[in-house]
Amino acid sequence: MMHRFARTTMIVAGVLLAGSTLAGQAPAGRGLARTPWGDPDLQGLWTNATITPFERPASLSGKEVLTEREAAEYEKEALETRNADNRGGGTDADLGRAYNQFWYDRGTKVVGTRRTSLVVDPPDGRVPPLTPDAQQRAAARAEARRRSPADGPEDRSLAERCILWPTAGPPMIPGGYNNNYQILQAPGYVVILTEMIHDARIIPLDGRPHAPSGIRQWMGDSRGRWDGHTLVVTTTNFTDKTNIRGSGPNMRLVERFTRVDADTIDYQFTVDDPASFTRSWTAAIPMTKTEGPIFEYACHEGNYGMTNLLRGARAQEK
Amino acid sequence: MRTRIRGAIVACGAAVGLAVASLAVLPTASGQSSATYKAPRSAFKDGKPDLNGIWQANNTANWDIQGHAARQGPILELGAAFSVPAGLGVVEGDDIPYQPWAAAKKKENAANWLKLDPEIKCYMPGVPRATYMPFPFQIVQTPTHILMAYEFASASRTIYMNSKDESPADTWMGWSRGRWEGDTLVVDVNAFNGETWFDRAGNFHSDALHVVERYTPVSRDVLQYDVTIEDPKVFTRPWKMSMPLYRRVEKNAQLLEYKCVEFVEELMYGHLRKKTK
Amino acid sequence: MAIYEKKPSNFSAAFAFAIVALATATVSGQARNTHDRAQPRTPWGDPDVQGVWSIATITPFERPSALAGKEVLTELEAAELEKTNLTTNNQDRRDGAGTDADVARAYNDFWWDRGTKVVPTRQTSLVVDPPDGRVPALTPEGQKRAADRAARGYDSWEDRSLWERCITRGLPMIPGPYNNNYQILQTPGYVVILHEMIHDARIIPLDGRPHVGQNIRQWFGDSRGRWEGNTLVVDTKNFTDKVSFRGSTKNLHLIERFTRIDRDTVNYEFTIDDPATFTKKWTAAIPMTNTDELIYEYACHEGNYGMVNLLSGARVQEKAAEGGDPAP
Amino acid sequence: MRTLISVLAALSVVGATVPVRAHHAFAAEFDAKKPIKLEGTVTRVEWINPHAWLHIDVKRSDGTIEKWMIEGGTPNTLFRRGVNKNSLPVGTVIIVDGYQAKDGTLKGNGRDITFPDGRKLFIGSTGTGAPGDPQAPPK
Repeated sequence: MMHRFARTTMIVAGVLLAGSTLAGQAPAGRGLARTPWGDPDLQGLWTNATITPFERPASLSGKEVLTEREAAEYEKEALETRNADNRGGGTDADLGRAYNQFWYDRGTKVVGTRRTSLVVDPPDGRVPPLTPDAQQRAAARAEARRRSPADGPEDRSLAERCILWPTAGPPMIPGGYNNNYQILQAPGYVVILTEMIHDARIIPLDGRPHAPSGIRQWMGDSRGRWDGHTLVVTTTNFTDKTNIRGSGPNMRLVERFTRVDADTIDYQFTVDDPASFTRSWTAAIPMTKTEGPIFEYACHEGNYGMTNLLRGARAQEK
Repeated sequence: MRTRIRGAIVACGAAVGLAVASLAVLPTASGQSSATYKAPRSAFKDGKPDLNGIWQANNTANWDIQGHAARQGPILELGAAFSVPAGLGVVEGDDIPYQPWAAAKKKENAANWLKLDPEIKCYMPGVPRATYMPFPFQIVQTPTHILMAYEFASASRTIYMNSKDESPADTWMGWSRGRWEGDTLVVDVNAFNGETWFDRAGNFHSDALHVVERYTPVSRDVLQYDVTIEDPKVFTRPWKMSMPLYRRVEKNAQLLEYKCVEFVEELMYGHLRKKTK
Repeated sequence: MAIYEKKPSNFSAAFAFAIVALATATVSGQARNTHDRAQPRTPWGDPDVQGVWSIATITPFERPSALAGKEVLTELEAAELEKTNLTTNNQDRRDGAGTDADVARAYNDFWWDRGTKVVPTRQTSLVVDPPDGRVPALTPEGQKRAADRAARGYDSWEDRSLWERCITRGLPMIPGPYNNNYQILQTPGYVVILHEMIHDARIIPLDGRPHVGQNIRQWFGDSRGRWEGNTLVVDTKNFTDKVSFRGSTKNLHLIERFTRIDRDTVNYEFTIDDPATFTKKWTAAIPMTNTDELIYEYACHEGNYGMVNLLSGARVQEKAAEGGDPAP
Repeated sequence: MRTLISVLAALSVVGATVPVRAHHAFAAEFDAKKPIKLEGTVTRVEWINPHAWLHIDVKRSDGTIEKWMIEGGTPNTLFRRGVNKNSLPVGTVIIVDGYQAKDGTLKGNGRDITFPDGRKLFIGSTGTGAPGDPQAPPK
């Protein structure tokens, strides 16, 4: 599956762009930096902000890659339609835009491949259907949200509760703002400092086994290894509340980090969770060198929003 | 303004970098080979390694000897300060071979932790729990007696070296007899009363508990601690725990008192306090 | 009486020694030179005071007024006292049945172990200074505290003694009715005294380190030891204000001296220096006698049914006194 | 200088003044006005500190069984005399002469515990005089 995907994209990339950004396709790290102890060097500050949608929109069905002109048009349109300074569209939509555009930082460019979705496998660019079990779980969650939208803090999302940012990973997916990551390396370790919500994800590379299955963590339990020039990170032991588009606690997440040039890491992840998805699926997201720095994102400490939201719910009940 | 912020952030980033660097040089327990380390000898000139010192485990086994994720603590008001830190566990294979009835009892213990855990009442913690509570203990070693003095509840026990004496009755801290196997202090502990637990997760044993502890110096400041647990009334087979114990290297290290009786009197006797009118 | 025969088997040896050393043995530092050759030492050269020691004795703490002016008993008198004691203090006696005095004798004599002998010096009190063998008068402040203590009842555990609460028997070491056993262990830089009652391991550093900070107040204070010739001198400060020896305050400075005067005897002396409580310093001397007994676990709090019974008894009696439900 | 006689007279007073206080105030726990005399069968002995507790079943005249707990002293003194947890086996019949707890529950202090034939417990040897104890004195 991966193989087929790689071959297809290689053709596309070969036509459209010299110097592919996809994993495994880069020249085997020649000219790329290595750490003093010989590991490929992924260190630096990176952002994965992009306006390329995660899944391919229905309107682009069948179209895997944009032309340069289409891409430019798309970028221009996105600026307009996503502009939070836009005040049209009715009350709730306007409310949902929350605040001025200057607070947002979701990128202005499509990904370098001009693919029409970050999901690259299945080839339709869409997350595969949920299994009946996962559908049931999703329905139960929706029902719970409907019945008790704000009875207590646990009814709210992990992001609202300042526990876990849904896009900060793993896996790392572009979000509305602060899409910033710092990668540091030491012999035997790779550490990914994520701005959202201030997590230092420490990944051992020494081949140790995963933590006992009884230990469940919001961000799972990650183990890394080098596969040629690519860092491969396998993460398991997620909690049953960690939820990547419907995934369950037994999701096995495999991430690949390949530095393809001084300013780009090709980042891909594959979600393997038969209990939740009818097939495994993969997304590819370039990480681009950014200036930084990573700022403190103290979330819970200033989470007036939770108080306001619950107080509002209580007031409405009366 | 911008510069100042940046300076602070850079410092912050440097701290992360340092933390990463220090991760890399942390020795792992398996990396410390007792075969290559020769401990200093006892001042008693009996040729035995000198285990004197103040030691402490640095893990969360007292919360749960098995692997466990972090979880909320039982007292709402204590919030994050007294919630439960995660730990990889210290049990070999992470599996405790309970008999079926005992597995059910363990669950019940965990569910009623606050009511049932003897630690909460300041009872002496028994062995091996005393070793890995979050308190230091001091080893006082002579050729015939090795005293283990624990800070928690002023508990202590004497290890009688090469002794055949039996305990006259059941006890909280057990009856300890020791011997040397090379540089390893091997302690056989029995005569438990069955009232103590292994941790705050409800792991327990009966009065048939038999503990064999092994203390092996693996570097100047680390003892490797391996324990075999046997209790035919509760488990289907013997099982093991192991962990490093670290020396408290502070120059002024000393055991202070943790006489917790007075901390639990209101809890235990409060209902008998005279009501003031 | 057979049960007593096992008690200090080495009494006669200690006694013989006492006759020889009577004049000098009770004052610290004086016995030192004469016995230096016999002084056992640890491999690293410290005087060796290790072993299990008992401080059980029937010699009273303070000299009874009936013996005012008499510092030392004759052998004959000592023997007579020991004989009388077996009857007067036998807890099996039941005269006064139905009185609080009989209840206070608690249980049969076989549970008790308060010793059967006077101290080898035959001194008539354990207090040796002041010379009248009595604890000096309390200061006015000390008297007030003593009155407050005496007024305590049974409202809660806080009114009860630290021993009843199973917290500690505290310092210094004084003879009690049973389990008068202490094990001394030594390692380079430390002397450790294991108290059977109530399972305290008192760890005394000898390395000259300073006392802990003034804010750290402990039931056992904070002890620092040093060798003065063959005598171990231990200074203890930093007591908590919740512990009190005969009225002492948290500023008590306790000085203890341990001198091994023969194979079977450590002479133990302590001096109480607490100007807020006592009008002058005072000193007691108690021989510690070697025993081959073991120290047994004394888990106290763990089985302290007595505290519950005592408090619930008080509550029931209060109710009865108020004319509520009579005791069941 | 005193005469020997006067000193001995003084000594008898001395003997009575030596403190005998136990771990806690028994007179606070038990009621001098509620003397008890029980014959019971030992069902369990808690060899614990600060005080050992003997559990006995006492048969009342109407045939019902009362479960009493009887408080003793520190077991450690007995250990030093060779007594151990097997020295007072379940099933042993004892006589308890003592006082009931002030709170009125079925607890008493074993002010004087004997065997039915009047022999004292734990006296005279490492044996106990208990039935089945090979060192028990012949009946």
